[in-house]
Amino acid sequence: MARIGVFICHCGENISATVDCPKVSEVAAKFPGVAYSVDYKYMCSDPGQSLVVNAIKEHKLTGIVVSACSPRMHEPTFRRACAEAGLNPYLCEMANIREHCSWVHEKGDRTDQKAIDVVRMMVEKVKRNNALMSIKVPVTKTALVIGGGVAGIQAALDIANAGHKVVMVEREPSIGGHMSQLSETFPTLDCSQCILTPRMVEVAQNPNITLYTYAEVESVEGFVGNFNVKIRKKAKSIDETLCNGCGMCTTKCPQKKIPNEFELGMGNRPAIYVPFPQAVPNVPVIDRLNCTYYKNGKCKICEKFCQPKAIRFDQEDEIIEVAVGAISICTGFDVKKTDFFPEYGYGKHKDIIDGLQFERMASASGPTLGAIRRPSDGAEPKKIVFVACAGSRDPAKGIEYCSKICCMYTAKHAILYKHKVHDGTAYIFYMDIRAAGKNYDEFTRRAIEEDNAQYIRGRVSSIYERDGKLIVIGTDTLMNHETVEIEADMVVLATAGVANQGAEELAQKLHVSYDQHRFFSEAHPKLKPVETNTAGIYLAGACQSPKDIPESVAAASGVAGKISCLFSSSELTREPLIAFVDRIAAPDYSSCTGCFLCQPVCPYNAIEKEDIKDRAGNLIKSLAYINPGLCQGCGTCVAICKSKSIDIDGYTNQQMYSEVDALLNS
Amino acid sequence: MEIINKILDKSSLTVLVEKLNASGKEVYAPVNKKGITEFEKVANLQEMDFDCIATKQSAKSLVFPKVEKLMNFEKTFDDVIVKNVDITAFPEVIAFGTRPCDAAGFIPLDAIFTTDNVDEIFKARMDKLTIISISCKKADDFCFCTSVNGGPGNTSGSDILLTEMSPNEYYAEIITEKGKSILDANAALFKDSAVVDKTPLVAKIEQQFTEEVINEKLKTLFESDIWDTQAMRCVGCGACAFVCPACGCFDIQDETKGKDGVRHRCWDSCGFKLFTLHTSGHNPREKQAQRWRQRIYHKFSYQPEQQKQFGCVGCGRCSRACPSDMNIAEHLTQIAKG
Amino acid sequence: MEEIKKIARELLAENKVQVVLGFEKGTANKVRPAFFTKAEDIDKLIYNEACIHNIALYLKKDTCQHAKGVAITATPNVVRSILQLSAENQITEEKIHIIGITHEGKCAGILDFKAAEEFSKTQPKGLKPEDKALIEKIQAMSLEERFDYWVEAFSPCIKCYACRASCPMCYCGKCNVETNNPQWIPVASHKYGNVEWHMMRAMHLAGRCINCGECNRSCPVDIPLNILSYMLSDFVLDEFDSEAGLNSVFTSALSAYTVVDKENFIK
Amino acid sequence: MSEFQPKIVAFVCNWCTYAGADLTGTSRIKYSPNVRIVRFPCTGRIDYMLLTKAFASGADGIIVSGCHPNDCHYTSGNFYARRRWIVFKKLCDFMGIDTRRIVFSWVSAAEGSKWADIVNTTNEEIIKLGPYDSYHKLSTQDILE
Repeated sequence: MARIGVFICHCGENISATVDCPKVSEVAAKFPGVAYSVDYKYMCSDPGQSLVVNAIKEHKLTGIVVSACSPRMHEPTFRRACAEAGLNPYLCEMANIREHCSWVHEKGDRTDQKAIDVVRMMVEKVKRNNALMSIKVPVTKTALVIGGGVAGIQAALDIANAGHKVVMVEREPSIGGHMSQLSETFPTLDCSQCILTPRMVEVAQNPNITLYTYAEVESVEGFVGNFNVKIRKKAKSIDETLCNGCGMCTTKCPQKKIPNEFELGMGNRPAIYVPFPQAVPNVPVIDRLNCTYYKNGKCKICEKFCQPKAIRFDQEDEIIEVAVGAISICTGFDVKKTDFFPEYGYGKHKDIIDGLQFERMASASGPTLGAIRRPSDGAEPKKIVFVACAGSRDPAKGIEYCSKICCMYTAKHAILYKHKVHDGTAYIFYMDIRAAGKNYDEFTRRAIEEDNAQYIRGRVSSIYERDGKLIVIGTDTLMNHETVEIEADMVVLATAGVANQGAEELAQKLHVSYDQHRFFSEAHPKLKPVETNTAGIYLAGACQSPKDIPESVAAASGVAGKISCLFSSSELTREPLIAFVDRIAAPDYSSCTGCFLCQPVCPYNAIEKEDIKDRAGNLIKSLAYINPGLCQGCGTCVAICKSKSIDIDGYTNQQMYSEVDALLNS
Repeated sequence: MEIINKILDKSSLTVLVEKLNASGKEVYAPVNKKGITEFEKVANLQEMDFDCIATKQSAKSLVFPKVEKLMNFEKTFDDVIVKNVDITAFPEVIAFGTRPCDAAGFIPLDAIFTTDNVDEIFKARMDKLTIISISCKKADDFCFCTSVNGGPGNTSGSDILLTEMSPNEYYAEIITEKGKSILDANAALFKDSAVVDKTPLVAKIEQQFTEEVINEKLKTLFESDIWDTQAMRCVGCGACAFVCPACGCFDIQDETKGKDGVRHRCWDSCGFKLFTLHTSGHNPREKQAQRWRQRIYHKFSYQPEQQKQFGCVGCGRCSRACPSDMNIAEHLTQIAKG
Repeated sequence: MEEIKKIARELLAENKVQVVLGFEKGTANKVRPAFFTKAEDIDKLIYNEACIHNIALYLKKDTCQHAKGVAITATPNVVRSILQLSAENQITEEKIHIIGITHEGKCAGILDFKAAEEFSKTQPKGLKPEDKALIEKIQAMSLEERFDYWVEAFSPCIKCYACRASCPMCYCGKCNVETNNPQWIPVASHKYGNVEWHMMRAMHLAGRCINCGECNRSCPVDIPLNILSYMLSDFVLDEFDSEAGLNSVFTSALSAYTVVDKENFIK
Repeated sequence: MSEFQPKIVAFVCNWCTYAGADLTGTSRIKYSPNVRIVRFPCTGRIDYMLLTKAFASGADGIIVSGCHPNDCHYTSGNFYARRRWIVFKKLCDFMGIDTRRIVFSWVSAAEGSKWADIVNTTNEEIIKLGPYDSYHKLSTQDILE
């Protein structure tokens, strides 16, 4: 038999000036199951809380209703009071008679009646509350960082420096990502590799970081604090423990004409290679698709020249299992290639390149050693056209968004060009100059004012070749929409930044959501920008949306902060207000029919399949199981379940039904 | 009481129904509404559907409605005030144009509600019910009354049985005191008659088995797999039980609105899984075959044993209503022959 | 017909299936669902235009659950039910051999689920002109008339649950109407209990009903409850471009959304 | 007092509309006391059967309110809810249940004045429609006589 205590707060005069508190208390005392009812000036004050604590003890209350302000304000206060009195804190409910009553209605009978109704409703609810225990989830204090670009590096270093273990997985043979391909960085023009390389080395040397390059995430199971990750370490055909990075193999390899991915096809590499000289780790891999031995069964020249005998032609992919407590996705982005643009010749003109290719060209370690040269004939371009928003902000191309970094790097390209080709002219076609950021606008002004970049506000409708020149046809919207025709030597397209290849597949492995452009989705666009909807999985860098270096680094440090918080305790305590599937005796085991119509509605992928098997291991039934580590308690599955097999603590069917019943059937 | 034999012509019959109505009695008769014939309250004989072999539902709802209020209650702070249904306020009801099988159905139904413990509400309704049946001229493939000790001109259960002699003339057998009181009140409408042989006037229904044989066979069939094979196509609905004149199972349900509430008696069926489901999740009749077996055993073994009364009158309603053509007569024949 | 029998016989003879689900002669002119476990019994297997029961229902019953392989003579409605049951994880493809029968009564051979999907798309739906006419008639009524119409239409309901029991999509072990604590739907078959029950059922079938009309056929008191789900199926198709019974993998209009769903009724 | 005061039940989500109604309070914006608020974690949790239950229990009007699209605390609960409402509303219309009495709205935690507005306009609309007698009668005739 329920023994409910009702505590009506005056809140000074905030409530009592409008609501007749003694009357409400008096009426509430007559509700079935109410054992004690009282009104008091300030329930949340120390004496008020003592009143609650003493009443619980003295009247052996089985639940309390504090009728006062919004539960969003003082629910934790009174739950604590319950706990202090030895009553389960979840046997406390608040009836909101301040924000939802005294402050919004005039004094009078109808307002009193509303207060009474609200109290009755909560009395009926609290009678049906379950005593709940906080959920404790153990935490494995190791983080998985997927992607070794600047965001991954930053996240890994910050987490490792906070004293936690990190496992980093990088798909390419070296970490570094796109930043390692860049020449100089805006708005300071410092050398990208100069600032990145030390950090790459730091990653390799940090004892808390285990680095797997040329590796990919195979599968992820589990939930926050307890993920089991399988990593596929692709065969490098090298014994990494023996390789000393002497480079003899790469020099001797007879295959030399393989387009170099790092140089975006503008240079060549051998079949056994390190992507770039500063690679971390400095261990080559054999590109089996192009290696003579793998193609013809003969060669093995590298093996002959390898002094430490590190070449392993029979090496196989290795699956490594790691247990981690948190995952940071830092898989970065990609850029559209020039072949995406029919109006610019589908990539068939050699002298139309994309921004990333220009970066390599401008880089002192690039294929031209930093000289700006036409790919077609090696001549120095005297007129160069930069096309901003190539593909971005173009719904017709399916990319409605702004790629964000292009305005700045195009300005940088114009400056770099001018520094290298003093007598050259750079034209920039743009839609708007988006230079919001510290020293960013100053930087674009510098390009215009000091380096004489010719900004033309308008888009380029077509580019074609004529007598070895590229004819760029555009409009100048600031000059009466006049057609502009430039006879250029070279064109650089600031192509749209897009989600990285394989992003969708990875999202599915991790059970995190992604948007229509395959960028990973954050849990909340404003308040949870680095979290995903799956607890324990975070996002940093351009895998979320196009970002520049400082933003990526900031997000990465944000993720590291989040993960460090998560790792600050060996157990994770969670509110027990979560959904659960009913269980009954055999032969039904549950009223759940296993239709799994609830599965897609869960924003957290918390609904799993639980197989009920007999002793011989035969499947009897598959049921839905809600992982308490993942459920956040929205209750959408509860309303979708036809057989009412799912319920949610704190808002159970019984509680909600009784509330409605009590409210209306007085 | 000894049966009194009378003759009623059609016009007198019409007058009788009007007079019964005029005397404050509620007259129920088969009425065809949108293609389905059911017992409905009638004011005169024109509304009645004479052609119907059997109404879709039986006449049992006259004494055992699908939902029946047993009592009202009111919760107070620390007590419950109960207000019983006023059984004296029940109306006098005439079931008119019932078939002999319908009338016979009230006997096992009455046995269910009055053996050991008398259900006052049921009894009050039964006491105020008078049954004026009409013998069957026609039968269909589902009729099997002759196999369960009934017949198209059988008098058991009826207070008055009418048999059509010609389109304008009915042979009336006054069987009970209740029947006689109607005769007495309307004596002018009835003409005297000798005993009439009804055999040529009623339908021919072949006997397929006897209840006694079934009863005997069931003694050894409990663990037989015949129930599995028979129940294979059963979908597990309650249509058979709900249209059955002799099924009396019910469920008690309280419904409340605030402090006021009502206790209802609602039809229930042993064909439902929920009928025997325990709170724990255990179900003693887990499979549909077990529920089907229960249906047959209850009617042909338990009821004769406990109430000296078979629980089936051979109206065939269950088989007509069955969505998957479970044919009880066919199944019983199989048992009898097996 | 002979082709159907031949396939069924072979499947049983080769022990690819242990049960063939089909029809046999029933009482008088009726037909009835039947389970054939021996090749020699297949002579009794029939198919004609009276075989309209949606026997996909039995795939969820013990006899079929316990068999390793089940063959089923499947009219378009049955095929749609099978696909929807598969989409809702109730049956698996390995076990089920669909012997397809077109709406014209021709044998379409054995269909795997992929073929069944194609088959389903080409077969007309079971909506009868009189159902459409009734929907239109009700839609033309005033609000009060509609309410009275349904209260009256449901009033003969005796809650025998034949509609539920004959519906292949009503496979819940414990129906919502059977949940108490709280008692969402009154058990009693009074007017209110009936309205709530049929409303709940229509809601639960929204986007899942394959429009076989079995609920109406099996109703002993002839309530036109199939048109509730028909109306909703049409609506769901118009509104969300989603149709039950065409796909063997997960589809359910109400377990999905698009950001551009109708919004004009929300203040 | 003799004039008709409707009973209005509001089913709201915790994160947007409940907080919005709190803001109405802190902003001291007045609205009709005929509304009673029932708090849910998310609009996705709101079972349509509670709506019919509310009518059956004597409500004359219902407000269902949650986060604006894309603002859901749980990202998508309101989208599933919206789809369910679309279907439920259609079914109600077809069955002659008065959907003018069910007001769906999005009220964010910042829209205190919108909440007051929603309540007041709903209240006025329901006063115009009068008590929901037909449904109340249906649901009570077998309990109360």
